[in-house]
Amino acid sequence: MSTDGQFDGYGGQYVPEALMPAIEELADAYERYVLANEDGFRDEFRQRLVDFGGRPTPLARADQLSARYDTEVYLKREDLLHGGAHKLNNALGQVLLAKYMGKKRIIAETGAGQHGTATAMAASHLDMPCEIYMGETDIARQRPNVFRMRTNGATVTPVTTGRGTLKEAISETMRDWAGTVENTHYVIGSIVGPHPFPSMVREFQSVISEEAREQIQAEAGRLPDAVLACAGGGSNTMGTFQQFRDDPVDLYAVEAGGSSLSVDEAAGVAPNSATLSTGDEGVLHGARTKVLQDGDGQILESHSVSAGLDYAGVGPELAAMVDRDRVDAVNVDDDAALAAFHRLAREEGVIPALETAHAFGYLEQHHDELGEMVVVNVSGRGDKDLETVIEATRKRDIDVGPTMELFREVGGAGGGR
Amino acid sequence: MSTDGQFDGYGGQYVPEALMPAIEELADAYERYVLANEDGFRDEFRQRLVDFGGRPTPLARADQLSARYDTEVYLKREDLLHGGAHKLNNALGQVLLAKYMGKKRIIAETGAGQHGTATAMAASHLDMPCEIYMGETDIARQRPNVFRMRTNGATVTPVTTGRGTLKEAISETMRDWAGTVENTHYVIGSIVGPHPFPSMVREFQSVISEEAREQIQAEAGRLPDAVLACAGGGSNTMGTFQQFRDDPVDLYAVEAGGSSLSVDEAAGVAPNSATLSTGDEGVLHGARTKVLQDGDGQILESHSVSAGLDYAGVGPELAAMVDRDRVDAVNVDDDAALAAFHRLAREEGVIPALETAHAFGYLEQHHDELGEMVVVNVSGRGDKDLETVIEATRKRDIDVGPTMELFREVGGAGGGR
Amino acid sequence: MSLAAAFDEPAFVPYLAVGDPSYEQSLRYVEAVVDGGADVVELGLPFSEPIAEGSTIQSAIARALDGGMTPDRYFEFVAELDVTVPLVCMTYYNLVYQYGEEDGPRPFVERAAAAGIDGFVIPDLPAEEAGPLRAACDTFGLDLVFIVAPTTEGERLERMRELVSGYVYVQARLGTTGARNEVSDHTERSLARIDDWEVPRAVGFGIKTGDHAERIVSAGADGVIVGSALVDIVAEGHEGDEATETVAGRLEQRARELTRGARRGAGQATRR
Amino acid sequence: MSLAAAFDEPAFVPYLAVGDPSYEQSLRYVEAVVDGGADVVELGLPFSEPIAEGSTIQSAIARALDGGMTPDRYFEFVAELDVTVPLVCMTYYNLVYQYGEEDGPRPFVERAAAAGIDGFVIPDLPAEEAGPLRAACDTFGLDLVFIVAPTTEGERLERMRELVSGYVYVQARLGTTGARNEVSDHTERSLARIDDWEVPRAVGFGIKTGDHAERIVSAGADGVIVGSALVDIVAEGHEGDEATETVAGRLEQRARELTRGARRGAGQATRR
Ligand SMILES: Cc1ncc(COP(=O)(O)O)c(C=O)c1O
Ligand SMILES: Cc1ncc(COP(=O)(O)O)c(C=O)c1O
Repeated sequence: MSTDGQFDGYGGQYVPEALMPAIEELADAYERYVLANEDGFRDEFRQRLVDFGGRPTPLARADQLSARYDTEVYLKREDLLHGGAHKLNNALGQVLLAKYMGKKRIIAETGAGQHGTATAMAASHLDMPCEIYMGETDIARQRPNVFRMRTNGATVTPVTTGRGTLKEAISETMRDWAGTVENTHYVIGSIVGPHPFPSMVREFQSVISEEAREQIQAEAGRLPDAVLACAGGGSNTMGTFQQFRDDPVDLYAVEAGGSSLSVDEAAGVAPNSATLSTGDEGVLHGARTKVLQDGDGQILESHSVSAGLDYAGVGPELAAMVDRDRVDAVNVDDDAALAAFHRLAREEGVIPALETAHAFGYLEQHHDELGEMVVVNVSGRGDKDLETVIEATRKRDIDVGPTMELFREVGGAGGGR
Repeated sequence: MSTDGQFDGYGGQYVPEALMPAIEELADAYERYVLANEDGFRDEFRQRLVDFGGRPTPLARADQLSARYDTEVYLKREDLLHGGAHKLNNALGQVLLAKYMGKKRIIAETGAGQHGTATAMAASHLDMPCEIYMGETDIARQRPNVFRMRTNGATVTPVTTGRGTLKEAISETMRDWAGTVENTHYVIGSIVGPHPFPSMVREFQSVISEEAREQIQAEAGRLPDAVLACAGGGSNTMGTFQQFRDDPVDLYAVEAGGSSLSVDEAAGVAPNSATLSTGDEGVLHGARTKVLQDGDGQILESHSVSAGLDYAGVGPELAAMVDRDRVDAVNVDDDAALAAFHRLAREEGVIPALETAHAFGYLEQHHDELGEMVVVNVSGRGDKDLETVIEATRKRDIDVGPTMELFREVGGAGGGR
Repeated sequence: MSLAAAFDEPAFVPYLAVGDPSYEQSLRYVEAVVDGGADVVELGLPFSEPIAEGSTIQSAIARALDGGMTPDRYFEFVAELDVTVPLVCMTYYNLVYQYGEEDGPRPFVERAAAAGIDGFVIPDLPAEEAGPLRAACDTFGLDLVFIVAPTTEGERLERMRELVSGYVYVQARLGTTGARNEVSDHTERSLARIDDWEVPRAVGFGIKTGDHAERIVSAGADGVIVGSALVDIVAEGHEGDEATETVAGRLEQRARELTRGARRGAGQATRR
Repeated sequence: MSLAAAFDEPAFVPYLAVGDPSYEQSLRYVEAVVDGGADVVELGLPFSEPIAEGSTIQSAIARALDGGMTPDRYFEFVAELDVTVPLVCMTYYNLVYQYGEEDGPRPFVERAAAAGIDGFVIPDLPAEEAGPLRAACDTFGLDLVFIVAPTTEGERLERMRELVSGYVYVQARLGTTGARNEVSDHTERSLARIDDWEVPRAVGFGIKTGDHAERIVSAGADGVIVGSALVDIVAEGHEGDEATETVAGRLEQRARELTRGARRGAGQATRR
C-alpha cells in the first residue's frame, strides 16, 4: 500500500490541470481526516455507517450451497446495506469528507444508477445539494433508479452527447468539476480515477473485509481458504480483500466475461468487461491502469449483462495486485452469471445483484479448487435487475431458472404494468 | 396479554372445523417452541434473524426531521431487514416453527406481494417447498414481486375467482390448508386470523420494539414520549409497540385514510382502510375484531394507495388496545402519505414504503402533540412502490415531490423500459 | 317436521345458494330439488368472504351477491318458499352476529325462525365459539348443526356432541366443498367415530351421483349432503343462458337420482 | 520556425479537431484558418474519452472518430498539410502512450516529429506525470506545452515552469473548453502569476470574437487560443450540409477577425 497513489507503476493523477489543486486538496484531506482521523472524521463515518447504513452486515453460512459444493460457503451480506449494495460505504464516506472539507455541493456520474442512488442517499442524509449526471440512454433504461435519486432530492442531469451512456456522463461530470472545484466535490464510485480516489475508496470499502475477517473467525474459528468478489471498477473487490491481504487466503476477482472474451476491434467493441484478464496497460479517467482498448489506445465499448460491471477500466491497485499474483483475475460469462443469480435466489433465499451473481458463477464452476472454506461477498441485491433477468432468462434455456409461464399467462411479455 | 387468544372479547378461532386441529396443534407448538423455547427454537430463530435477516436494525436520530419539527425524531429501520420490510421477522419465525413441527410444506397468500416474498425467502432459506396464492389481478399488478417469489423457488398459483385479489387468495389458501393441514403450514402475514396467529405473529415481530426500546435508551438516555407505526393488519404496529406497553409512552397506530373516511354502502366500498377508526366489531378471517363492513355484515372493499395497508380487518389484540385507550388509532389520507413519502426521501435519504409513509404523514400533521421525543418505525423500503408513486405524484400537486419533467422528457409516461 | 325426523329414511340434503343467479330463478330451483325428493334443504345465505367454500360455491355466492341478495331478502325468500321440508340456513358467523340492532346472534335467529328456518350450519363457527348461538337457537326452538371433520377428535368431538342438534354434518374428506368423483374411504372411519351420537349423521363433501349417495348410505350414513354438484348445474344454466325451467328440470332429475341413491343404500347399511 | 518565435507578434492560435467532419474537409479547414492569419495551429488528435473538453469539442471528436480518424491517419494528415506555421498536437495521454510497439511516449513523439509536429499539449498529463514525454520531446527536438489553470499555484507552478517549452497555455477561467461571451477577469491575475516565465503566454478558454482577443492581449497575453468558436462553425456547416468552401470561407474570416483583434491588443499591452 502506498499513500502517493502509485501501485507498481499503476495509478497516478492524469487529469486536466484545472483539477489538480482539487485532487491535491482531496489527497490532503484524505490523509488528515480519513487516515489520521482528524476532527474525529473516521469515528463519525463509522457511526453513520452503523446508524444510517445498517452496518455491520451479517456473515453467515450458506447451508444449501455448502452442501452442494461440499465446501463451507459463507456469505458476506452487503446486499443488506442501505440502498442495496456496498456502494453506500464509499458514497457516505466521500460526502461526509466533502462536508469536513467545507465543500457545499456534491456531483457524481452514474451509469446503471447504483452509484448515483448511493450518492443521492448519502447527500440527502447529510443535507448536501447533489447533482447526478447520467446519459439520456441510461436514464431511459434505469427509470426506477432515476426516480430514487430524484426522490432523494438530487438533480439528475441528462447528458445528451454521444451515445448518452456512462462515458459521456463521466466527461460531463469532470467538466462540471473543472469549473466548480472550489465548492464542489466529485464523488467517484469505484477505486478508479486519479489518486487519492483509488486509495480512498478502498479505505471506505475496507469495512467489508474488516467485519468479514472478524466474523469468519468468530463463527468458523479460522480464516477462509478463499475470498471471492465480483469486479467492475473493483471497489467491492478491494473492500472485500483488503484485510485479508496479509493472510494466507486466496483472493479471486471475478470479472464479467460477457458473451465472449474476444474483441471486435473494427467496431471498437469488447463483448465483455474482463479488463483484468484481457485488458492492457493504458491511461483512463485519471489513472494508469489496465484498460480495454484497441491497438491505437482508443477505449473499447465494454459489455456485460450486469450494468454495474460494464466498464472498460479497473482500479490501478487491483491491476497491480493481479500482476503480482496476489489476486487471481478470473471471469464468468453472462449465461453463468444468470444461472448463478437463479441458483442463489432459489437455494438460499437471497436474490443477488447481477454483478454479485458473477462471483457465484465462479463458485459453481471452480468450487473444487477453492479449498475447504470460502467467503463470497454479496455485493448487492438483485431487485434492480429483475426486469433484465426476466428478459435475459426468457431468451436462454437456464435449467435453474424458474419457468416464465406465469408471466406469459398473465399479461403477456410486457407484464400487466 | 393472554395465551388463549382472547383480547377483551376480540380474537378467538372462527374457522372451519377441518382447520381446528391444525390451529390447536399450532397453538400448542407456539406455546412450546416459541414461548417456552423448547428444543432451542427461540435461540435458533433469533440467530437466523441476525444471520439471514440482518438484525439488529439501526435506530437513529433523523437530523433534518428533528430540526423541522423541533422534536427529537428517531427512525427504527425495519426497511433494512432482508427483503425490505418487517415482514421477514414473522415469515422466518413461522417457517422455522413449521419445520420444528415436522411440516413439509409452506403455503401463504399475498396481495401486494410483500408477505409472499418474505415467506418465499424464508422458505428458500430453510429449504421448504412453498406455494403462494395470489389473485391474478394482483399478479399482473405486482410483476416484480411475483418474479422475486419465483426466483426464490416458490410456486405462485394464480387465483382466478372473483376479482382476483387478496380476498380470493385468502379463501384459496384456506381451502388448500383445509385439505392439507397434516403436512402443511399456512403462514399468515399479520396479527390477524384465528388464535394463535395474532399472538404468535406479534411475538415474532416484537423483536422490533425489543431492540428499539434498548436502543433509544442507549442513544437518548430515556424512553420516547411517543411511538408511531403504520397499521394494516397491525403486525408492524404491534411489533413496534409490544415492549413499550407497560411504559409511559404514547402509542399511535396510523391507518390508511385513503381518499375519504366515508363509506359507499351501495357499492360495498370503503375508500380507506381505517378499520380501527371507522370499522366495527365483526368476525373476519377467523377472528372477532374490528371490520370494515356494511350494516348487514358484508365485508367492504377497502382502498389505499398503499397496497400493504389495504385490508378490511385488523388484528384483534390491536383492536382491544384501541378500545382500552392504550393505543391511539389515527389515520392520514393518500395525499398526506404521498407527501410524506417524498419528504422522508428528500430530507433523510430514506425512501420509505408507502405503508410506512403514513406514519410520517401523521408526524407531519401532529408533531406538536407528540411530546419531545418520538420513535417512528420505518416498516419497509419504498423501492417496490416507485411506479405507483410516480403515477400518483404526477396526478397530484405535491410540493415536496420532485417534478416529473425528467420522466416526460425521456421516454414519456411509460418510460423507456 | 323436525330436522332429525327428516332422516327417518336415508335423507337427501341439497345445498343451494339463495339468489343464485337471481331471486326468482333461485326460488324455482329450490322447489325443483324438493320436487326431486329432498328431505331437508340447506339454503346458503351469501357472505362476501366464504372461506370454507370451494370455487364452485364461491362463484355461486358471488352471483347471488351481485344479484342483490341480503339477509333481509333472504328471509323474504324463505318466507315465500312453497315447500314443506325443513330448511337449514347455511351462512357465516359475521352475518349472524351483525343482524339487527343489538349485538350477538339473537336477532338473526329470531328473524330466521319467523321466516321458517329450522336450523343453522355456520362453517366458521366451531363449537368453542358457539355458546351464544346455541343459546339463541334454544330460545327460538331451532337446531344447530355442526360439521365433524376427519380430523375432529377427543375433547373437541365431545364438546360438539353436547352442542349439536338436528343432525351432524360429517365431512367425508379434508378440503373445502367441491364435487369429486371418488367417495373417500375416510367416510366409514368418520362415521365410526360418532357411532353413538343421538343425532342423524349426514355426510357431505364431494358427493355427485346417485351411486356416491348409495355407497355413502351403505357405509352407514343417515343422509347425504350435496352442494357443488347441484350448483354446477345452476352455473352451467346461467352461463349457457338456458331457460329457468330447463335448469330446474335438470336439478329435479339430479335430485331424484340422489334421493334414489340414498334410499338404495339403506338396504345395505349395517349400522355398527 | 520555432513555436516560441511564432509569438513575436501577439499570436492567434486556432484549435481544430483533425478529421472533423472528414479528412478532406478538415484539411481544407486547417488551411483556411492559416490563410486567416493563424500563427500556430493546435491539431486535435481525437481520443475516445476526451475528459477535458466541453460538449462542442467532444462532438467534433466524435465526428472525427466516426469518420475513421486514427493516429496513423492523423500523421498522414499532418504530413499532407500545406502550411508553414508551427503545428501543435493536442491529444490525450493514452494515445501517446500506446503508440508503436514499445511502451511509453517515445514512438509517438518520433512519428509526430517526422510528420511535422512541433510540439504537444496533453490536457490529461499534469507536470507530475510528464517526465517520460518531456524526455522524448527533448530527444526529437519538440516542445511540450503545459496548461496553467487559475488554480495552479506554488510548487506545481514551479514544476511546470521547469518543464514547459514552446509556450504556456493559460486557462482563462475554470471549466473545460467552450465559447463564452465574457472574457474573465481571471486572465489578468493568471498572467500576473507567470509574469517572469521565459515562454510566451497564450490564453485560451472561452475566446470567441476579435474584441475578446484584443482584450486578452491588452491584458498582457502573448497570444490567444481559440477552439470552440471555430469548431462551432465546422459543426454548423456539417449540420447544414454546406459546401466545404462556404465553411472554409467563414473560418478564414473568423480567423482574420481574431488575428486582427490580437494584433490590435498589442498596442495597448503593458507588460508588467
Ligand atoms: C451490486 C454491485 N456489485 C458490484 C459492483 C461493481 O463495483 P465496482 O465497480 O466497484 O467493482 C456494482 C457497481 O455498480 C454493484 O452495483
Ligand atoms: C412495508 C410495510 N409496512 C407495513 C405493512 C402493514 O403490515 P401489517 O398489515 O401487519 O400492519 C406492510 C404490509 O404489507 C408493509 O409491506
